[in-house]
Amino acid sequence: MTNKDPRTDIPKGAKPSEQIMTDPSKASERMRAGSMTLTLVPWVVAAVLLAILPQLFTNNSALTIMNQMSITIVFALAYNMLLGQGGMLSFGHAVYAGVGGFACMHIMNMSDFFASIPLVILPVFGGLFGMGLAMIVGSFSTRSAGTVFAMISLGVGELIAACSVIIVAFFGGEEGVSGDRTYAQPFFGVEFLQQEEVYYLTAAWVIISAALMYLWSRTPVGRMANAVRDNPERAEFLGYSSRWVRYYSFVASGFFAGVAGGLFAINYEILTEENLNTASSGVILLVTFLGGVGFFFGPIIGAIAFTLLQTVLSLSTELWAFYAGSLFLATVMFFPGGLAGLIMMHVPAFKLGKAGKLVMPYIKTLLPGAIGILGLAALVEMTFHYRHAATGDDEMTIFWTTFDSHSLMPWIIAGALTLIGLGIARATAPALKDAWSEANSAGGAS
Amino acid sequence: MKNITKLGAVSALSLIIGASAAFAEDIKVAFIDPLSGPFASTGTNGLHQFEFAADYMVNEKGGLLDGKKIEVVGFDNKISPKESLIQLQVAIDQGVRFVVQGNSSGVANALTEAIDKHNRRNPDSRVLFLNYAAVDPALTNDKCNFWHFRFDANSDIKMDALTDVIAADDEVKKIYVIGQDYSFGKAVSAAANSMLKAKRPDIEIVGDELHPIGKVKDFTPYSRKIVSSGADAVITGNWGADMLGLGRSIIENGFTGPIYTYYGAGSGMTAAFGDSGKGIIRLISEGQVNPPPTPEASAYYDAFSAKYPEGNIDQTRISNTIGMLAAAIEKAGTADDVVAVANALEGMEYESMWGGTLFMRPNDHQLIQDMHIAAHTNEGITYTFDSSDYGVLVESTVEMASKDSESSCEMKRP
Amino acid sequence: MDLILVNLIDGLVTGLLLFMLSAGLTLIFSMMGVLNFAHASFYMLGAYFAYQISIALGFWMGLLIAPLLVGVIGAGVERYGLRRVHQYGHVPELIFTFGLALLIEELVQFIWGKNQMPYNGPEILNFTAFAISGNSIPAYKIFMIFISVGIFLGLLYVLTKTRVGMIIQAALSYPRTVEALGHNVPLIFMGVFGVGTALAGVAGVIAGPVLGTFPGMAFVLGSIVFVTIVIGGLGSLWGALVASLLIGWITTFAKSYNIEMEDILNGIGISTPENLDDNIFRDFWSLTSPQIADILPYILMVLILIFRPAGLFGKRIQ
Amino acid sequence: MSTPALELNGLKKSFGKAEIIRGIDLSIGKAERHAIIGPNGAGKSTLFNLITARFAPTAGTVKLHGENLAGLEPFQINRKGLSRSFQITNIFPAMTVFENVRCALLWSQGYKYSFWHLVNKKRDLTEGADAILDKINLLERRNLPAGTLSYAEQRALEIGITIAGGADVIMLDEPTAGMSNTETDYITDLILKVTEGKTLIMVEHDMSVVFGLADRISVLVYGEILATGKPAEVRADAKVQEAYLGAALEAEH
Repeated sequence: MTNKDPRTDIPKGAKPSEQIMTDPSKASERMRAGSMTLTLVPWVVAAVLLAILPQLFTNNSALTIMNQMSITIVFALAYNMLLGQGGMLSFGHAVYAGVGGFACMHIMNMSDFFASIPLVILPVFGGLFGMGLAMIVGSFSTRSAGTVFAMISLGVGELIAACSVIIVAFFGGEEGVSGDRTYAQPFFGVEFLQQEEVYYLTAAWVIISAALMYLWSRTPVGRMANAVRDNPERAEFLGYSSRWVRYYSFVASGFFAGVAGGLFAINYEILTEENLNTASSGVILLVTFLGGVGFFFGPIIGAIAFTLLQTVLSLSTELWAFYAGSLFLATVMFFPGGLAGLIMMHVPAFKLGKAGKLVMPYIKTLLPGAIGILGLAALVEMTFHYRHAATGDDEMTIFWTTFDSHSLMPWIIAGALTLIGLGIARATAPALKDAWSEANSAGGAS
Repeated sequence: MKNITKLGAVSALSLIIGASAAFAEDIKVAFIDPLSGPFASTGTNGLHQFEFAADYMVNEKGGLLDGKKIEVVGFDNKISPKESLIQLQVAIDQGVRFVVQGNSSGVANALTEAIDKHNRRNPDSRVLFLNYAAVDPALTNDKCNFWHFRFDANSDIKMDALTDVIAADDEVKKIYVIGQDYSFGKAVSAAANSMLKAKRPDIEIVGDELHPIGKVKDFTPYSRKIVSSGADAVITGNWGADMLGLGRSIIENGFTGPIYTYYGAGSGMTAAFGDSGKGIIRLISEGQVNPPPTPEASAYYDAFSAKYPEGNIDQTRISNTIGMLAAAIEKAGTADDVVAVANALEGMEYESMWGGTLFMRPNDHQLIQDMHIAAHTNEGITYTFDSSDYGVLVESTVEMASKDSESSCEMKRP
Repeated sequence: MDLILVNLIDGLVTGLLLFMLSAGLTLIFSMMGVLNFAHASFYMLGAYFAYQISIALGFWMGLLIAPLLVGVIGAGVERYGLRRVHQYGHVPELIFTFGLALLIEELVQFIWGKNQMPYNGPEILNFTAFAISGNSIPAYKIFMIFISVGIFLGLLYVLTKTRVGMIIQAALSYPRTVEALGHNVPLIFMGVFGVGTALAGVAGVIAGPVLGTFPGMAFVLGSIVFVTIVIGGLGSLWGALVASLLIGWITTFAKSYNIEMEDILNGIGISTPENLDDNIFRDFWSLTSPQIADILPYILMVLILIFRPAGLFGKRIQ
Repeated sequence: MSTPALELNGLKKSFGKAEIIRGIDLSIGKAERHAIIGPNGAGKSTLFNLITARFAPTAGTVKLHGENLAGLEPFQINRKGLSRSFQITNIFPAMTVFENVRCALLWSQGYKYSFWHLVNKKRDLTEGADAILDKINLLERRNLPAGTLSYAEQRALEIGITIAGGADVIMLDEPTAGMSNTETDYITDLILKVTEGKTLIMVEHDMSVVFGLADRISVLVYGEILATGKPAEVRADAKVQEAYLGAALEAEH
């Protein structure tokens, strides 16, 4: 079902780094040296950025949210090892993260053992348990890809999620299992009492895991995962068993999912049924897809965007899920490459040195478009407020403006903003289209 | 690329968090419960009741400590422990010192542990956890801590009161216990078994079973067993869709005896049971709505109905929570030092407008109060639920239920 | 013994209800390859529409109009959403339906609020058809059985005896060929999607009063419908029927009889360990069949996929 | 006499009641270039699929260098030194041309399921792949996605993938199908060049290619081998003339 259709599943150019960073005319020697430095740059920048972020955002909630992003990043990258790299659609991947996390919680509660290890290595245990489970499940689920794999993953996911309330000894029932991370052996004197210390631990693990997963995609088995995804039969006639290639990808993905589970355990010090259930598995699918499965860094963007949606947007509006749903529909309908695909679309224009030509048309179209969409959102919020707010409670606040939702004026303003904004966007769209093709065509005067 | 996105994202984040951190004057109460998703109705209704209680009982009467107002801020935890912990952190950063939560003992458990750890690790920003509805007995027993106060009766207390009433009814010979397969369902089942055995050894428990929580589509097979068992009464701790599904199915398949429920009213359930539940559905709860216990309560309910015509006051403990918190803050003379407020709450006796005296037991922070058994009916109802003709009418009352019950709590005080 | 008969009837009702959902889904799935996660959402829409219509025009008009509305919405979704996404492949299609399910749930909450709706069956069916040793069988259940069987027979007739049915059956197995023969496959897709969702709508209309009409009703059914069609075999109407009934009866009987794991294990010669309370497998030992009734279909599915990936009646592994 | 590179004994295949391959005995020597010709529907591709275990035979055996291949999976057969191309172009379209060839090299270079080597850092892989690209004249297309190549280039790439693993028995299924004359000549030269010293078994329709390339030819008609022999012998064979060449000639006129 999923990976038999070569035209579509994976957008063309699934390996951005190679395409972008190598110049076809150069000899392979120079190319290797060049790509080495080029590949290192984003990692260094990311590491530096992660290091200084806490200086910019000092409050605990920002740290907590950034930690949540980091965990989601690791998990989404692990998930993309299956979906993007290996063409396997899983509906139950949360269980590997969950089981890894539960194992870490149990280790936290083994006071003697836990006191003898530094907290920083705990995610390794999570990874090992996630990997162990993946080895068992993978032994029968990776025999084929497509629907069979997807449905087995769904079934196994449901089973293990159901076990979480039945097998109380390991999963702790509805209350889950909790522990205290500070009982670990201090790591160079750090006891991880404060959120900031946990932040650095998590950030370090994100860099390490992301780097390892990136490197994995450059190994023989990682390369063959792509080959099997695109054309399992051809891969078989190259001497590789599709099944075992999938199996190794699956096990590796299970390991990193388990690492994400371990990081979760450290951050929240509690694991519950929600870490295993199908909703979590579905969320990670959405996150990965939103970011873009065709690019290594896609899930990273997806994780950041989704965490913001879920955690921050839900602080502002009860309708966050409505907007999230709309965003997913819009993404899948108009940008199937995800947010990463959207970004990478602009690479040719940059390479041609014509990206500048897009700036003005973008402003002309996207700005009114954004205003129109915000106007639409305002209308939605006002309708919601009108319908569901308490009697007499006519005042509402959106976009830092407080007004009476039962009077006509705000409706006219919001409606007009929507119409005008979207109208202008529509009117200027052809110009943007022209500019786009202009910016993406090689040569040409001007 | 990702770095730019991340930068943008984080600045947006700080903007939003920063934007709402402006009112430091008010006493902020964080309401951490589901406001979206399948349990949103209970959560939203609870938030309305809290907001209303704060406005009506405190703010409109001039506030506390020379005019400070109580501001209830809703945080959507999507009934997820993980989200609850994130929202807790956000709330604390916004200067919140009091957290209220009630839906799901799992979430309550996560919160009470997290708050205990937070208060230990950050003595400067300690918070209190006012639990208004999570009834897992463990929270005031093995898992109790100084920062947690429970304003609802725990499931053992409710069962104690319920079995008192059942024990007095000689007609009841056979009882069927059914619940959701998780800690609370198991606690209800265990308590029913042990208490009935102690109070009425002649009653036979003809069925005692658990079903998967939130997964059962059709309760017919369970109701068949209940009907076939010849039970005179059913006890269930089910809530939400599981409660309604079970109740409707049992009635539909021919059961006519009483169904004693913990959560069989409000949140659309009363309307959905309608005529079919009349004389069958019973509710064990604190607080009395019908007949109205005091003129004060009537005035309160009228004002609430005027504001939320579709809302119910199905959780009278919410106004008790706000009332006792306000009293404790006044007594402590501070809203910032939560230890002082906690000390004021401990052992507090409070006259509730819903009738009776409330007593916050100091040894385990469990509120002791009157328990009522009410029936689902349309006769003699002053305040209906769910904009229907039906409501719950108190039939019998157990005063200061389980006042002297045991608790295994070993309270560690700061 | 009497209870067995009652359980057979109850299981039949559950199974037939499931069939109405899985019949549409299996057609859609096998024809378009779309794992339509929003299928149960159309079921929910059916219930809500019928509730709204029943307030004004009564239950019967709801039964008539609501499925049509749902079908039209379904066809619209195919025409203006899925068809666009189809070119990108199956995973985007899946995400599309995923997002759609989310959106429909939110929309339903937006319009009808978050509480359960007091949607009830018609007064005229509000009596006990017959009772078997104290267990009453409501007339409404008999009505549900008739509607479901009627729909099955109708569907079978259309698929096997009409020209449209022939084309659809051919398109199930050889979509390319059918297209090459000059049939308007996109139109067939839209039609099948519309009819499939309308069937889900019917299921919603008649199940709403029994199983409850609330925003979570789609989620509760969600994945079990997939399980059904996978067990039955993709694209097989008979498979969907057999699997639906199988699941209906398995879950009903598992809930009705308290079979304990301990008895089974003892029965096959494994003795109960001493000090069960300290044993790490204690929860496993104390399992009872009602506890796991609703996950039995998943176990069944995994086993079938391992040993017979095409499903019970399936001819191809896609 | 040394063991033949490939030996088929009584090979049969039925789909339902239809017997497509009806008992084939064939022995192909080392370094021989062997062409299998026959009219459409004769079962040539089926025969290929039987040899490479894409289908399981109904009866009979396939031996590679004297070793029975029964029960082996395609990837295991490949590892034993038999590599094939397909009638319909079968490459990894989303990968670059270079990547396609490099993937084909991985197993034979001994990397197996390694996750401790980085492919970019392995000189043997890069140079090996570049050498093959050079051989198939696709070095200039090295970094393009394979799906964007022209048809003839894709066929060339597929041949490159097929030979990259260093297999000594190469099976090509209609390598020049659908090509123009110049393209056909180009591919023919290419095949000659890359199969130097290897056993080649090919199915081909284009008689000029067949007679230009093959050391020996087998004529397959209705699932049976009508004749096997040197090009001149086959051309002269009356049965072949009658059953196949005649028919083919008639069809052309």
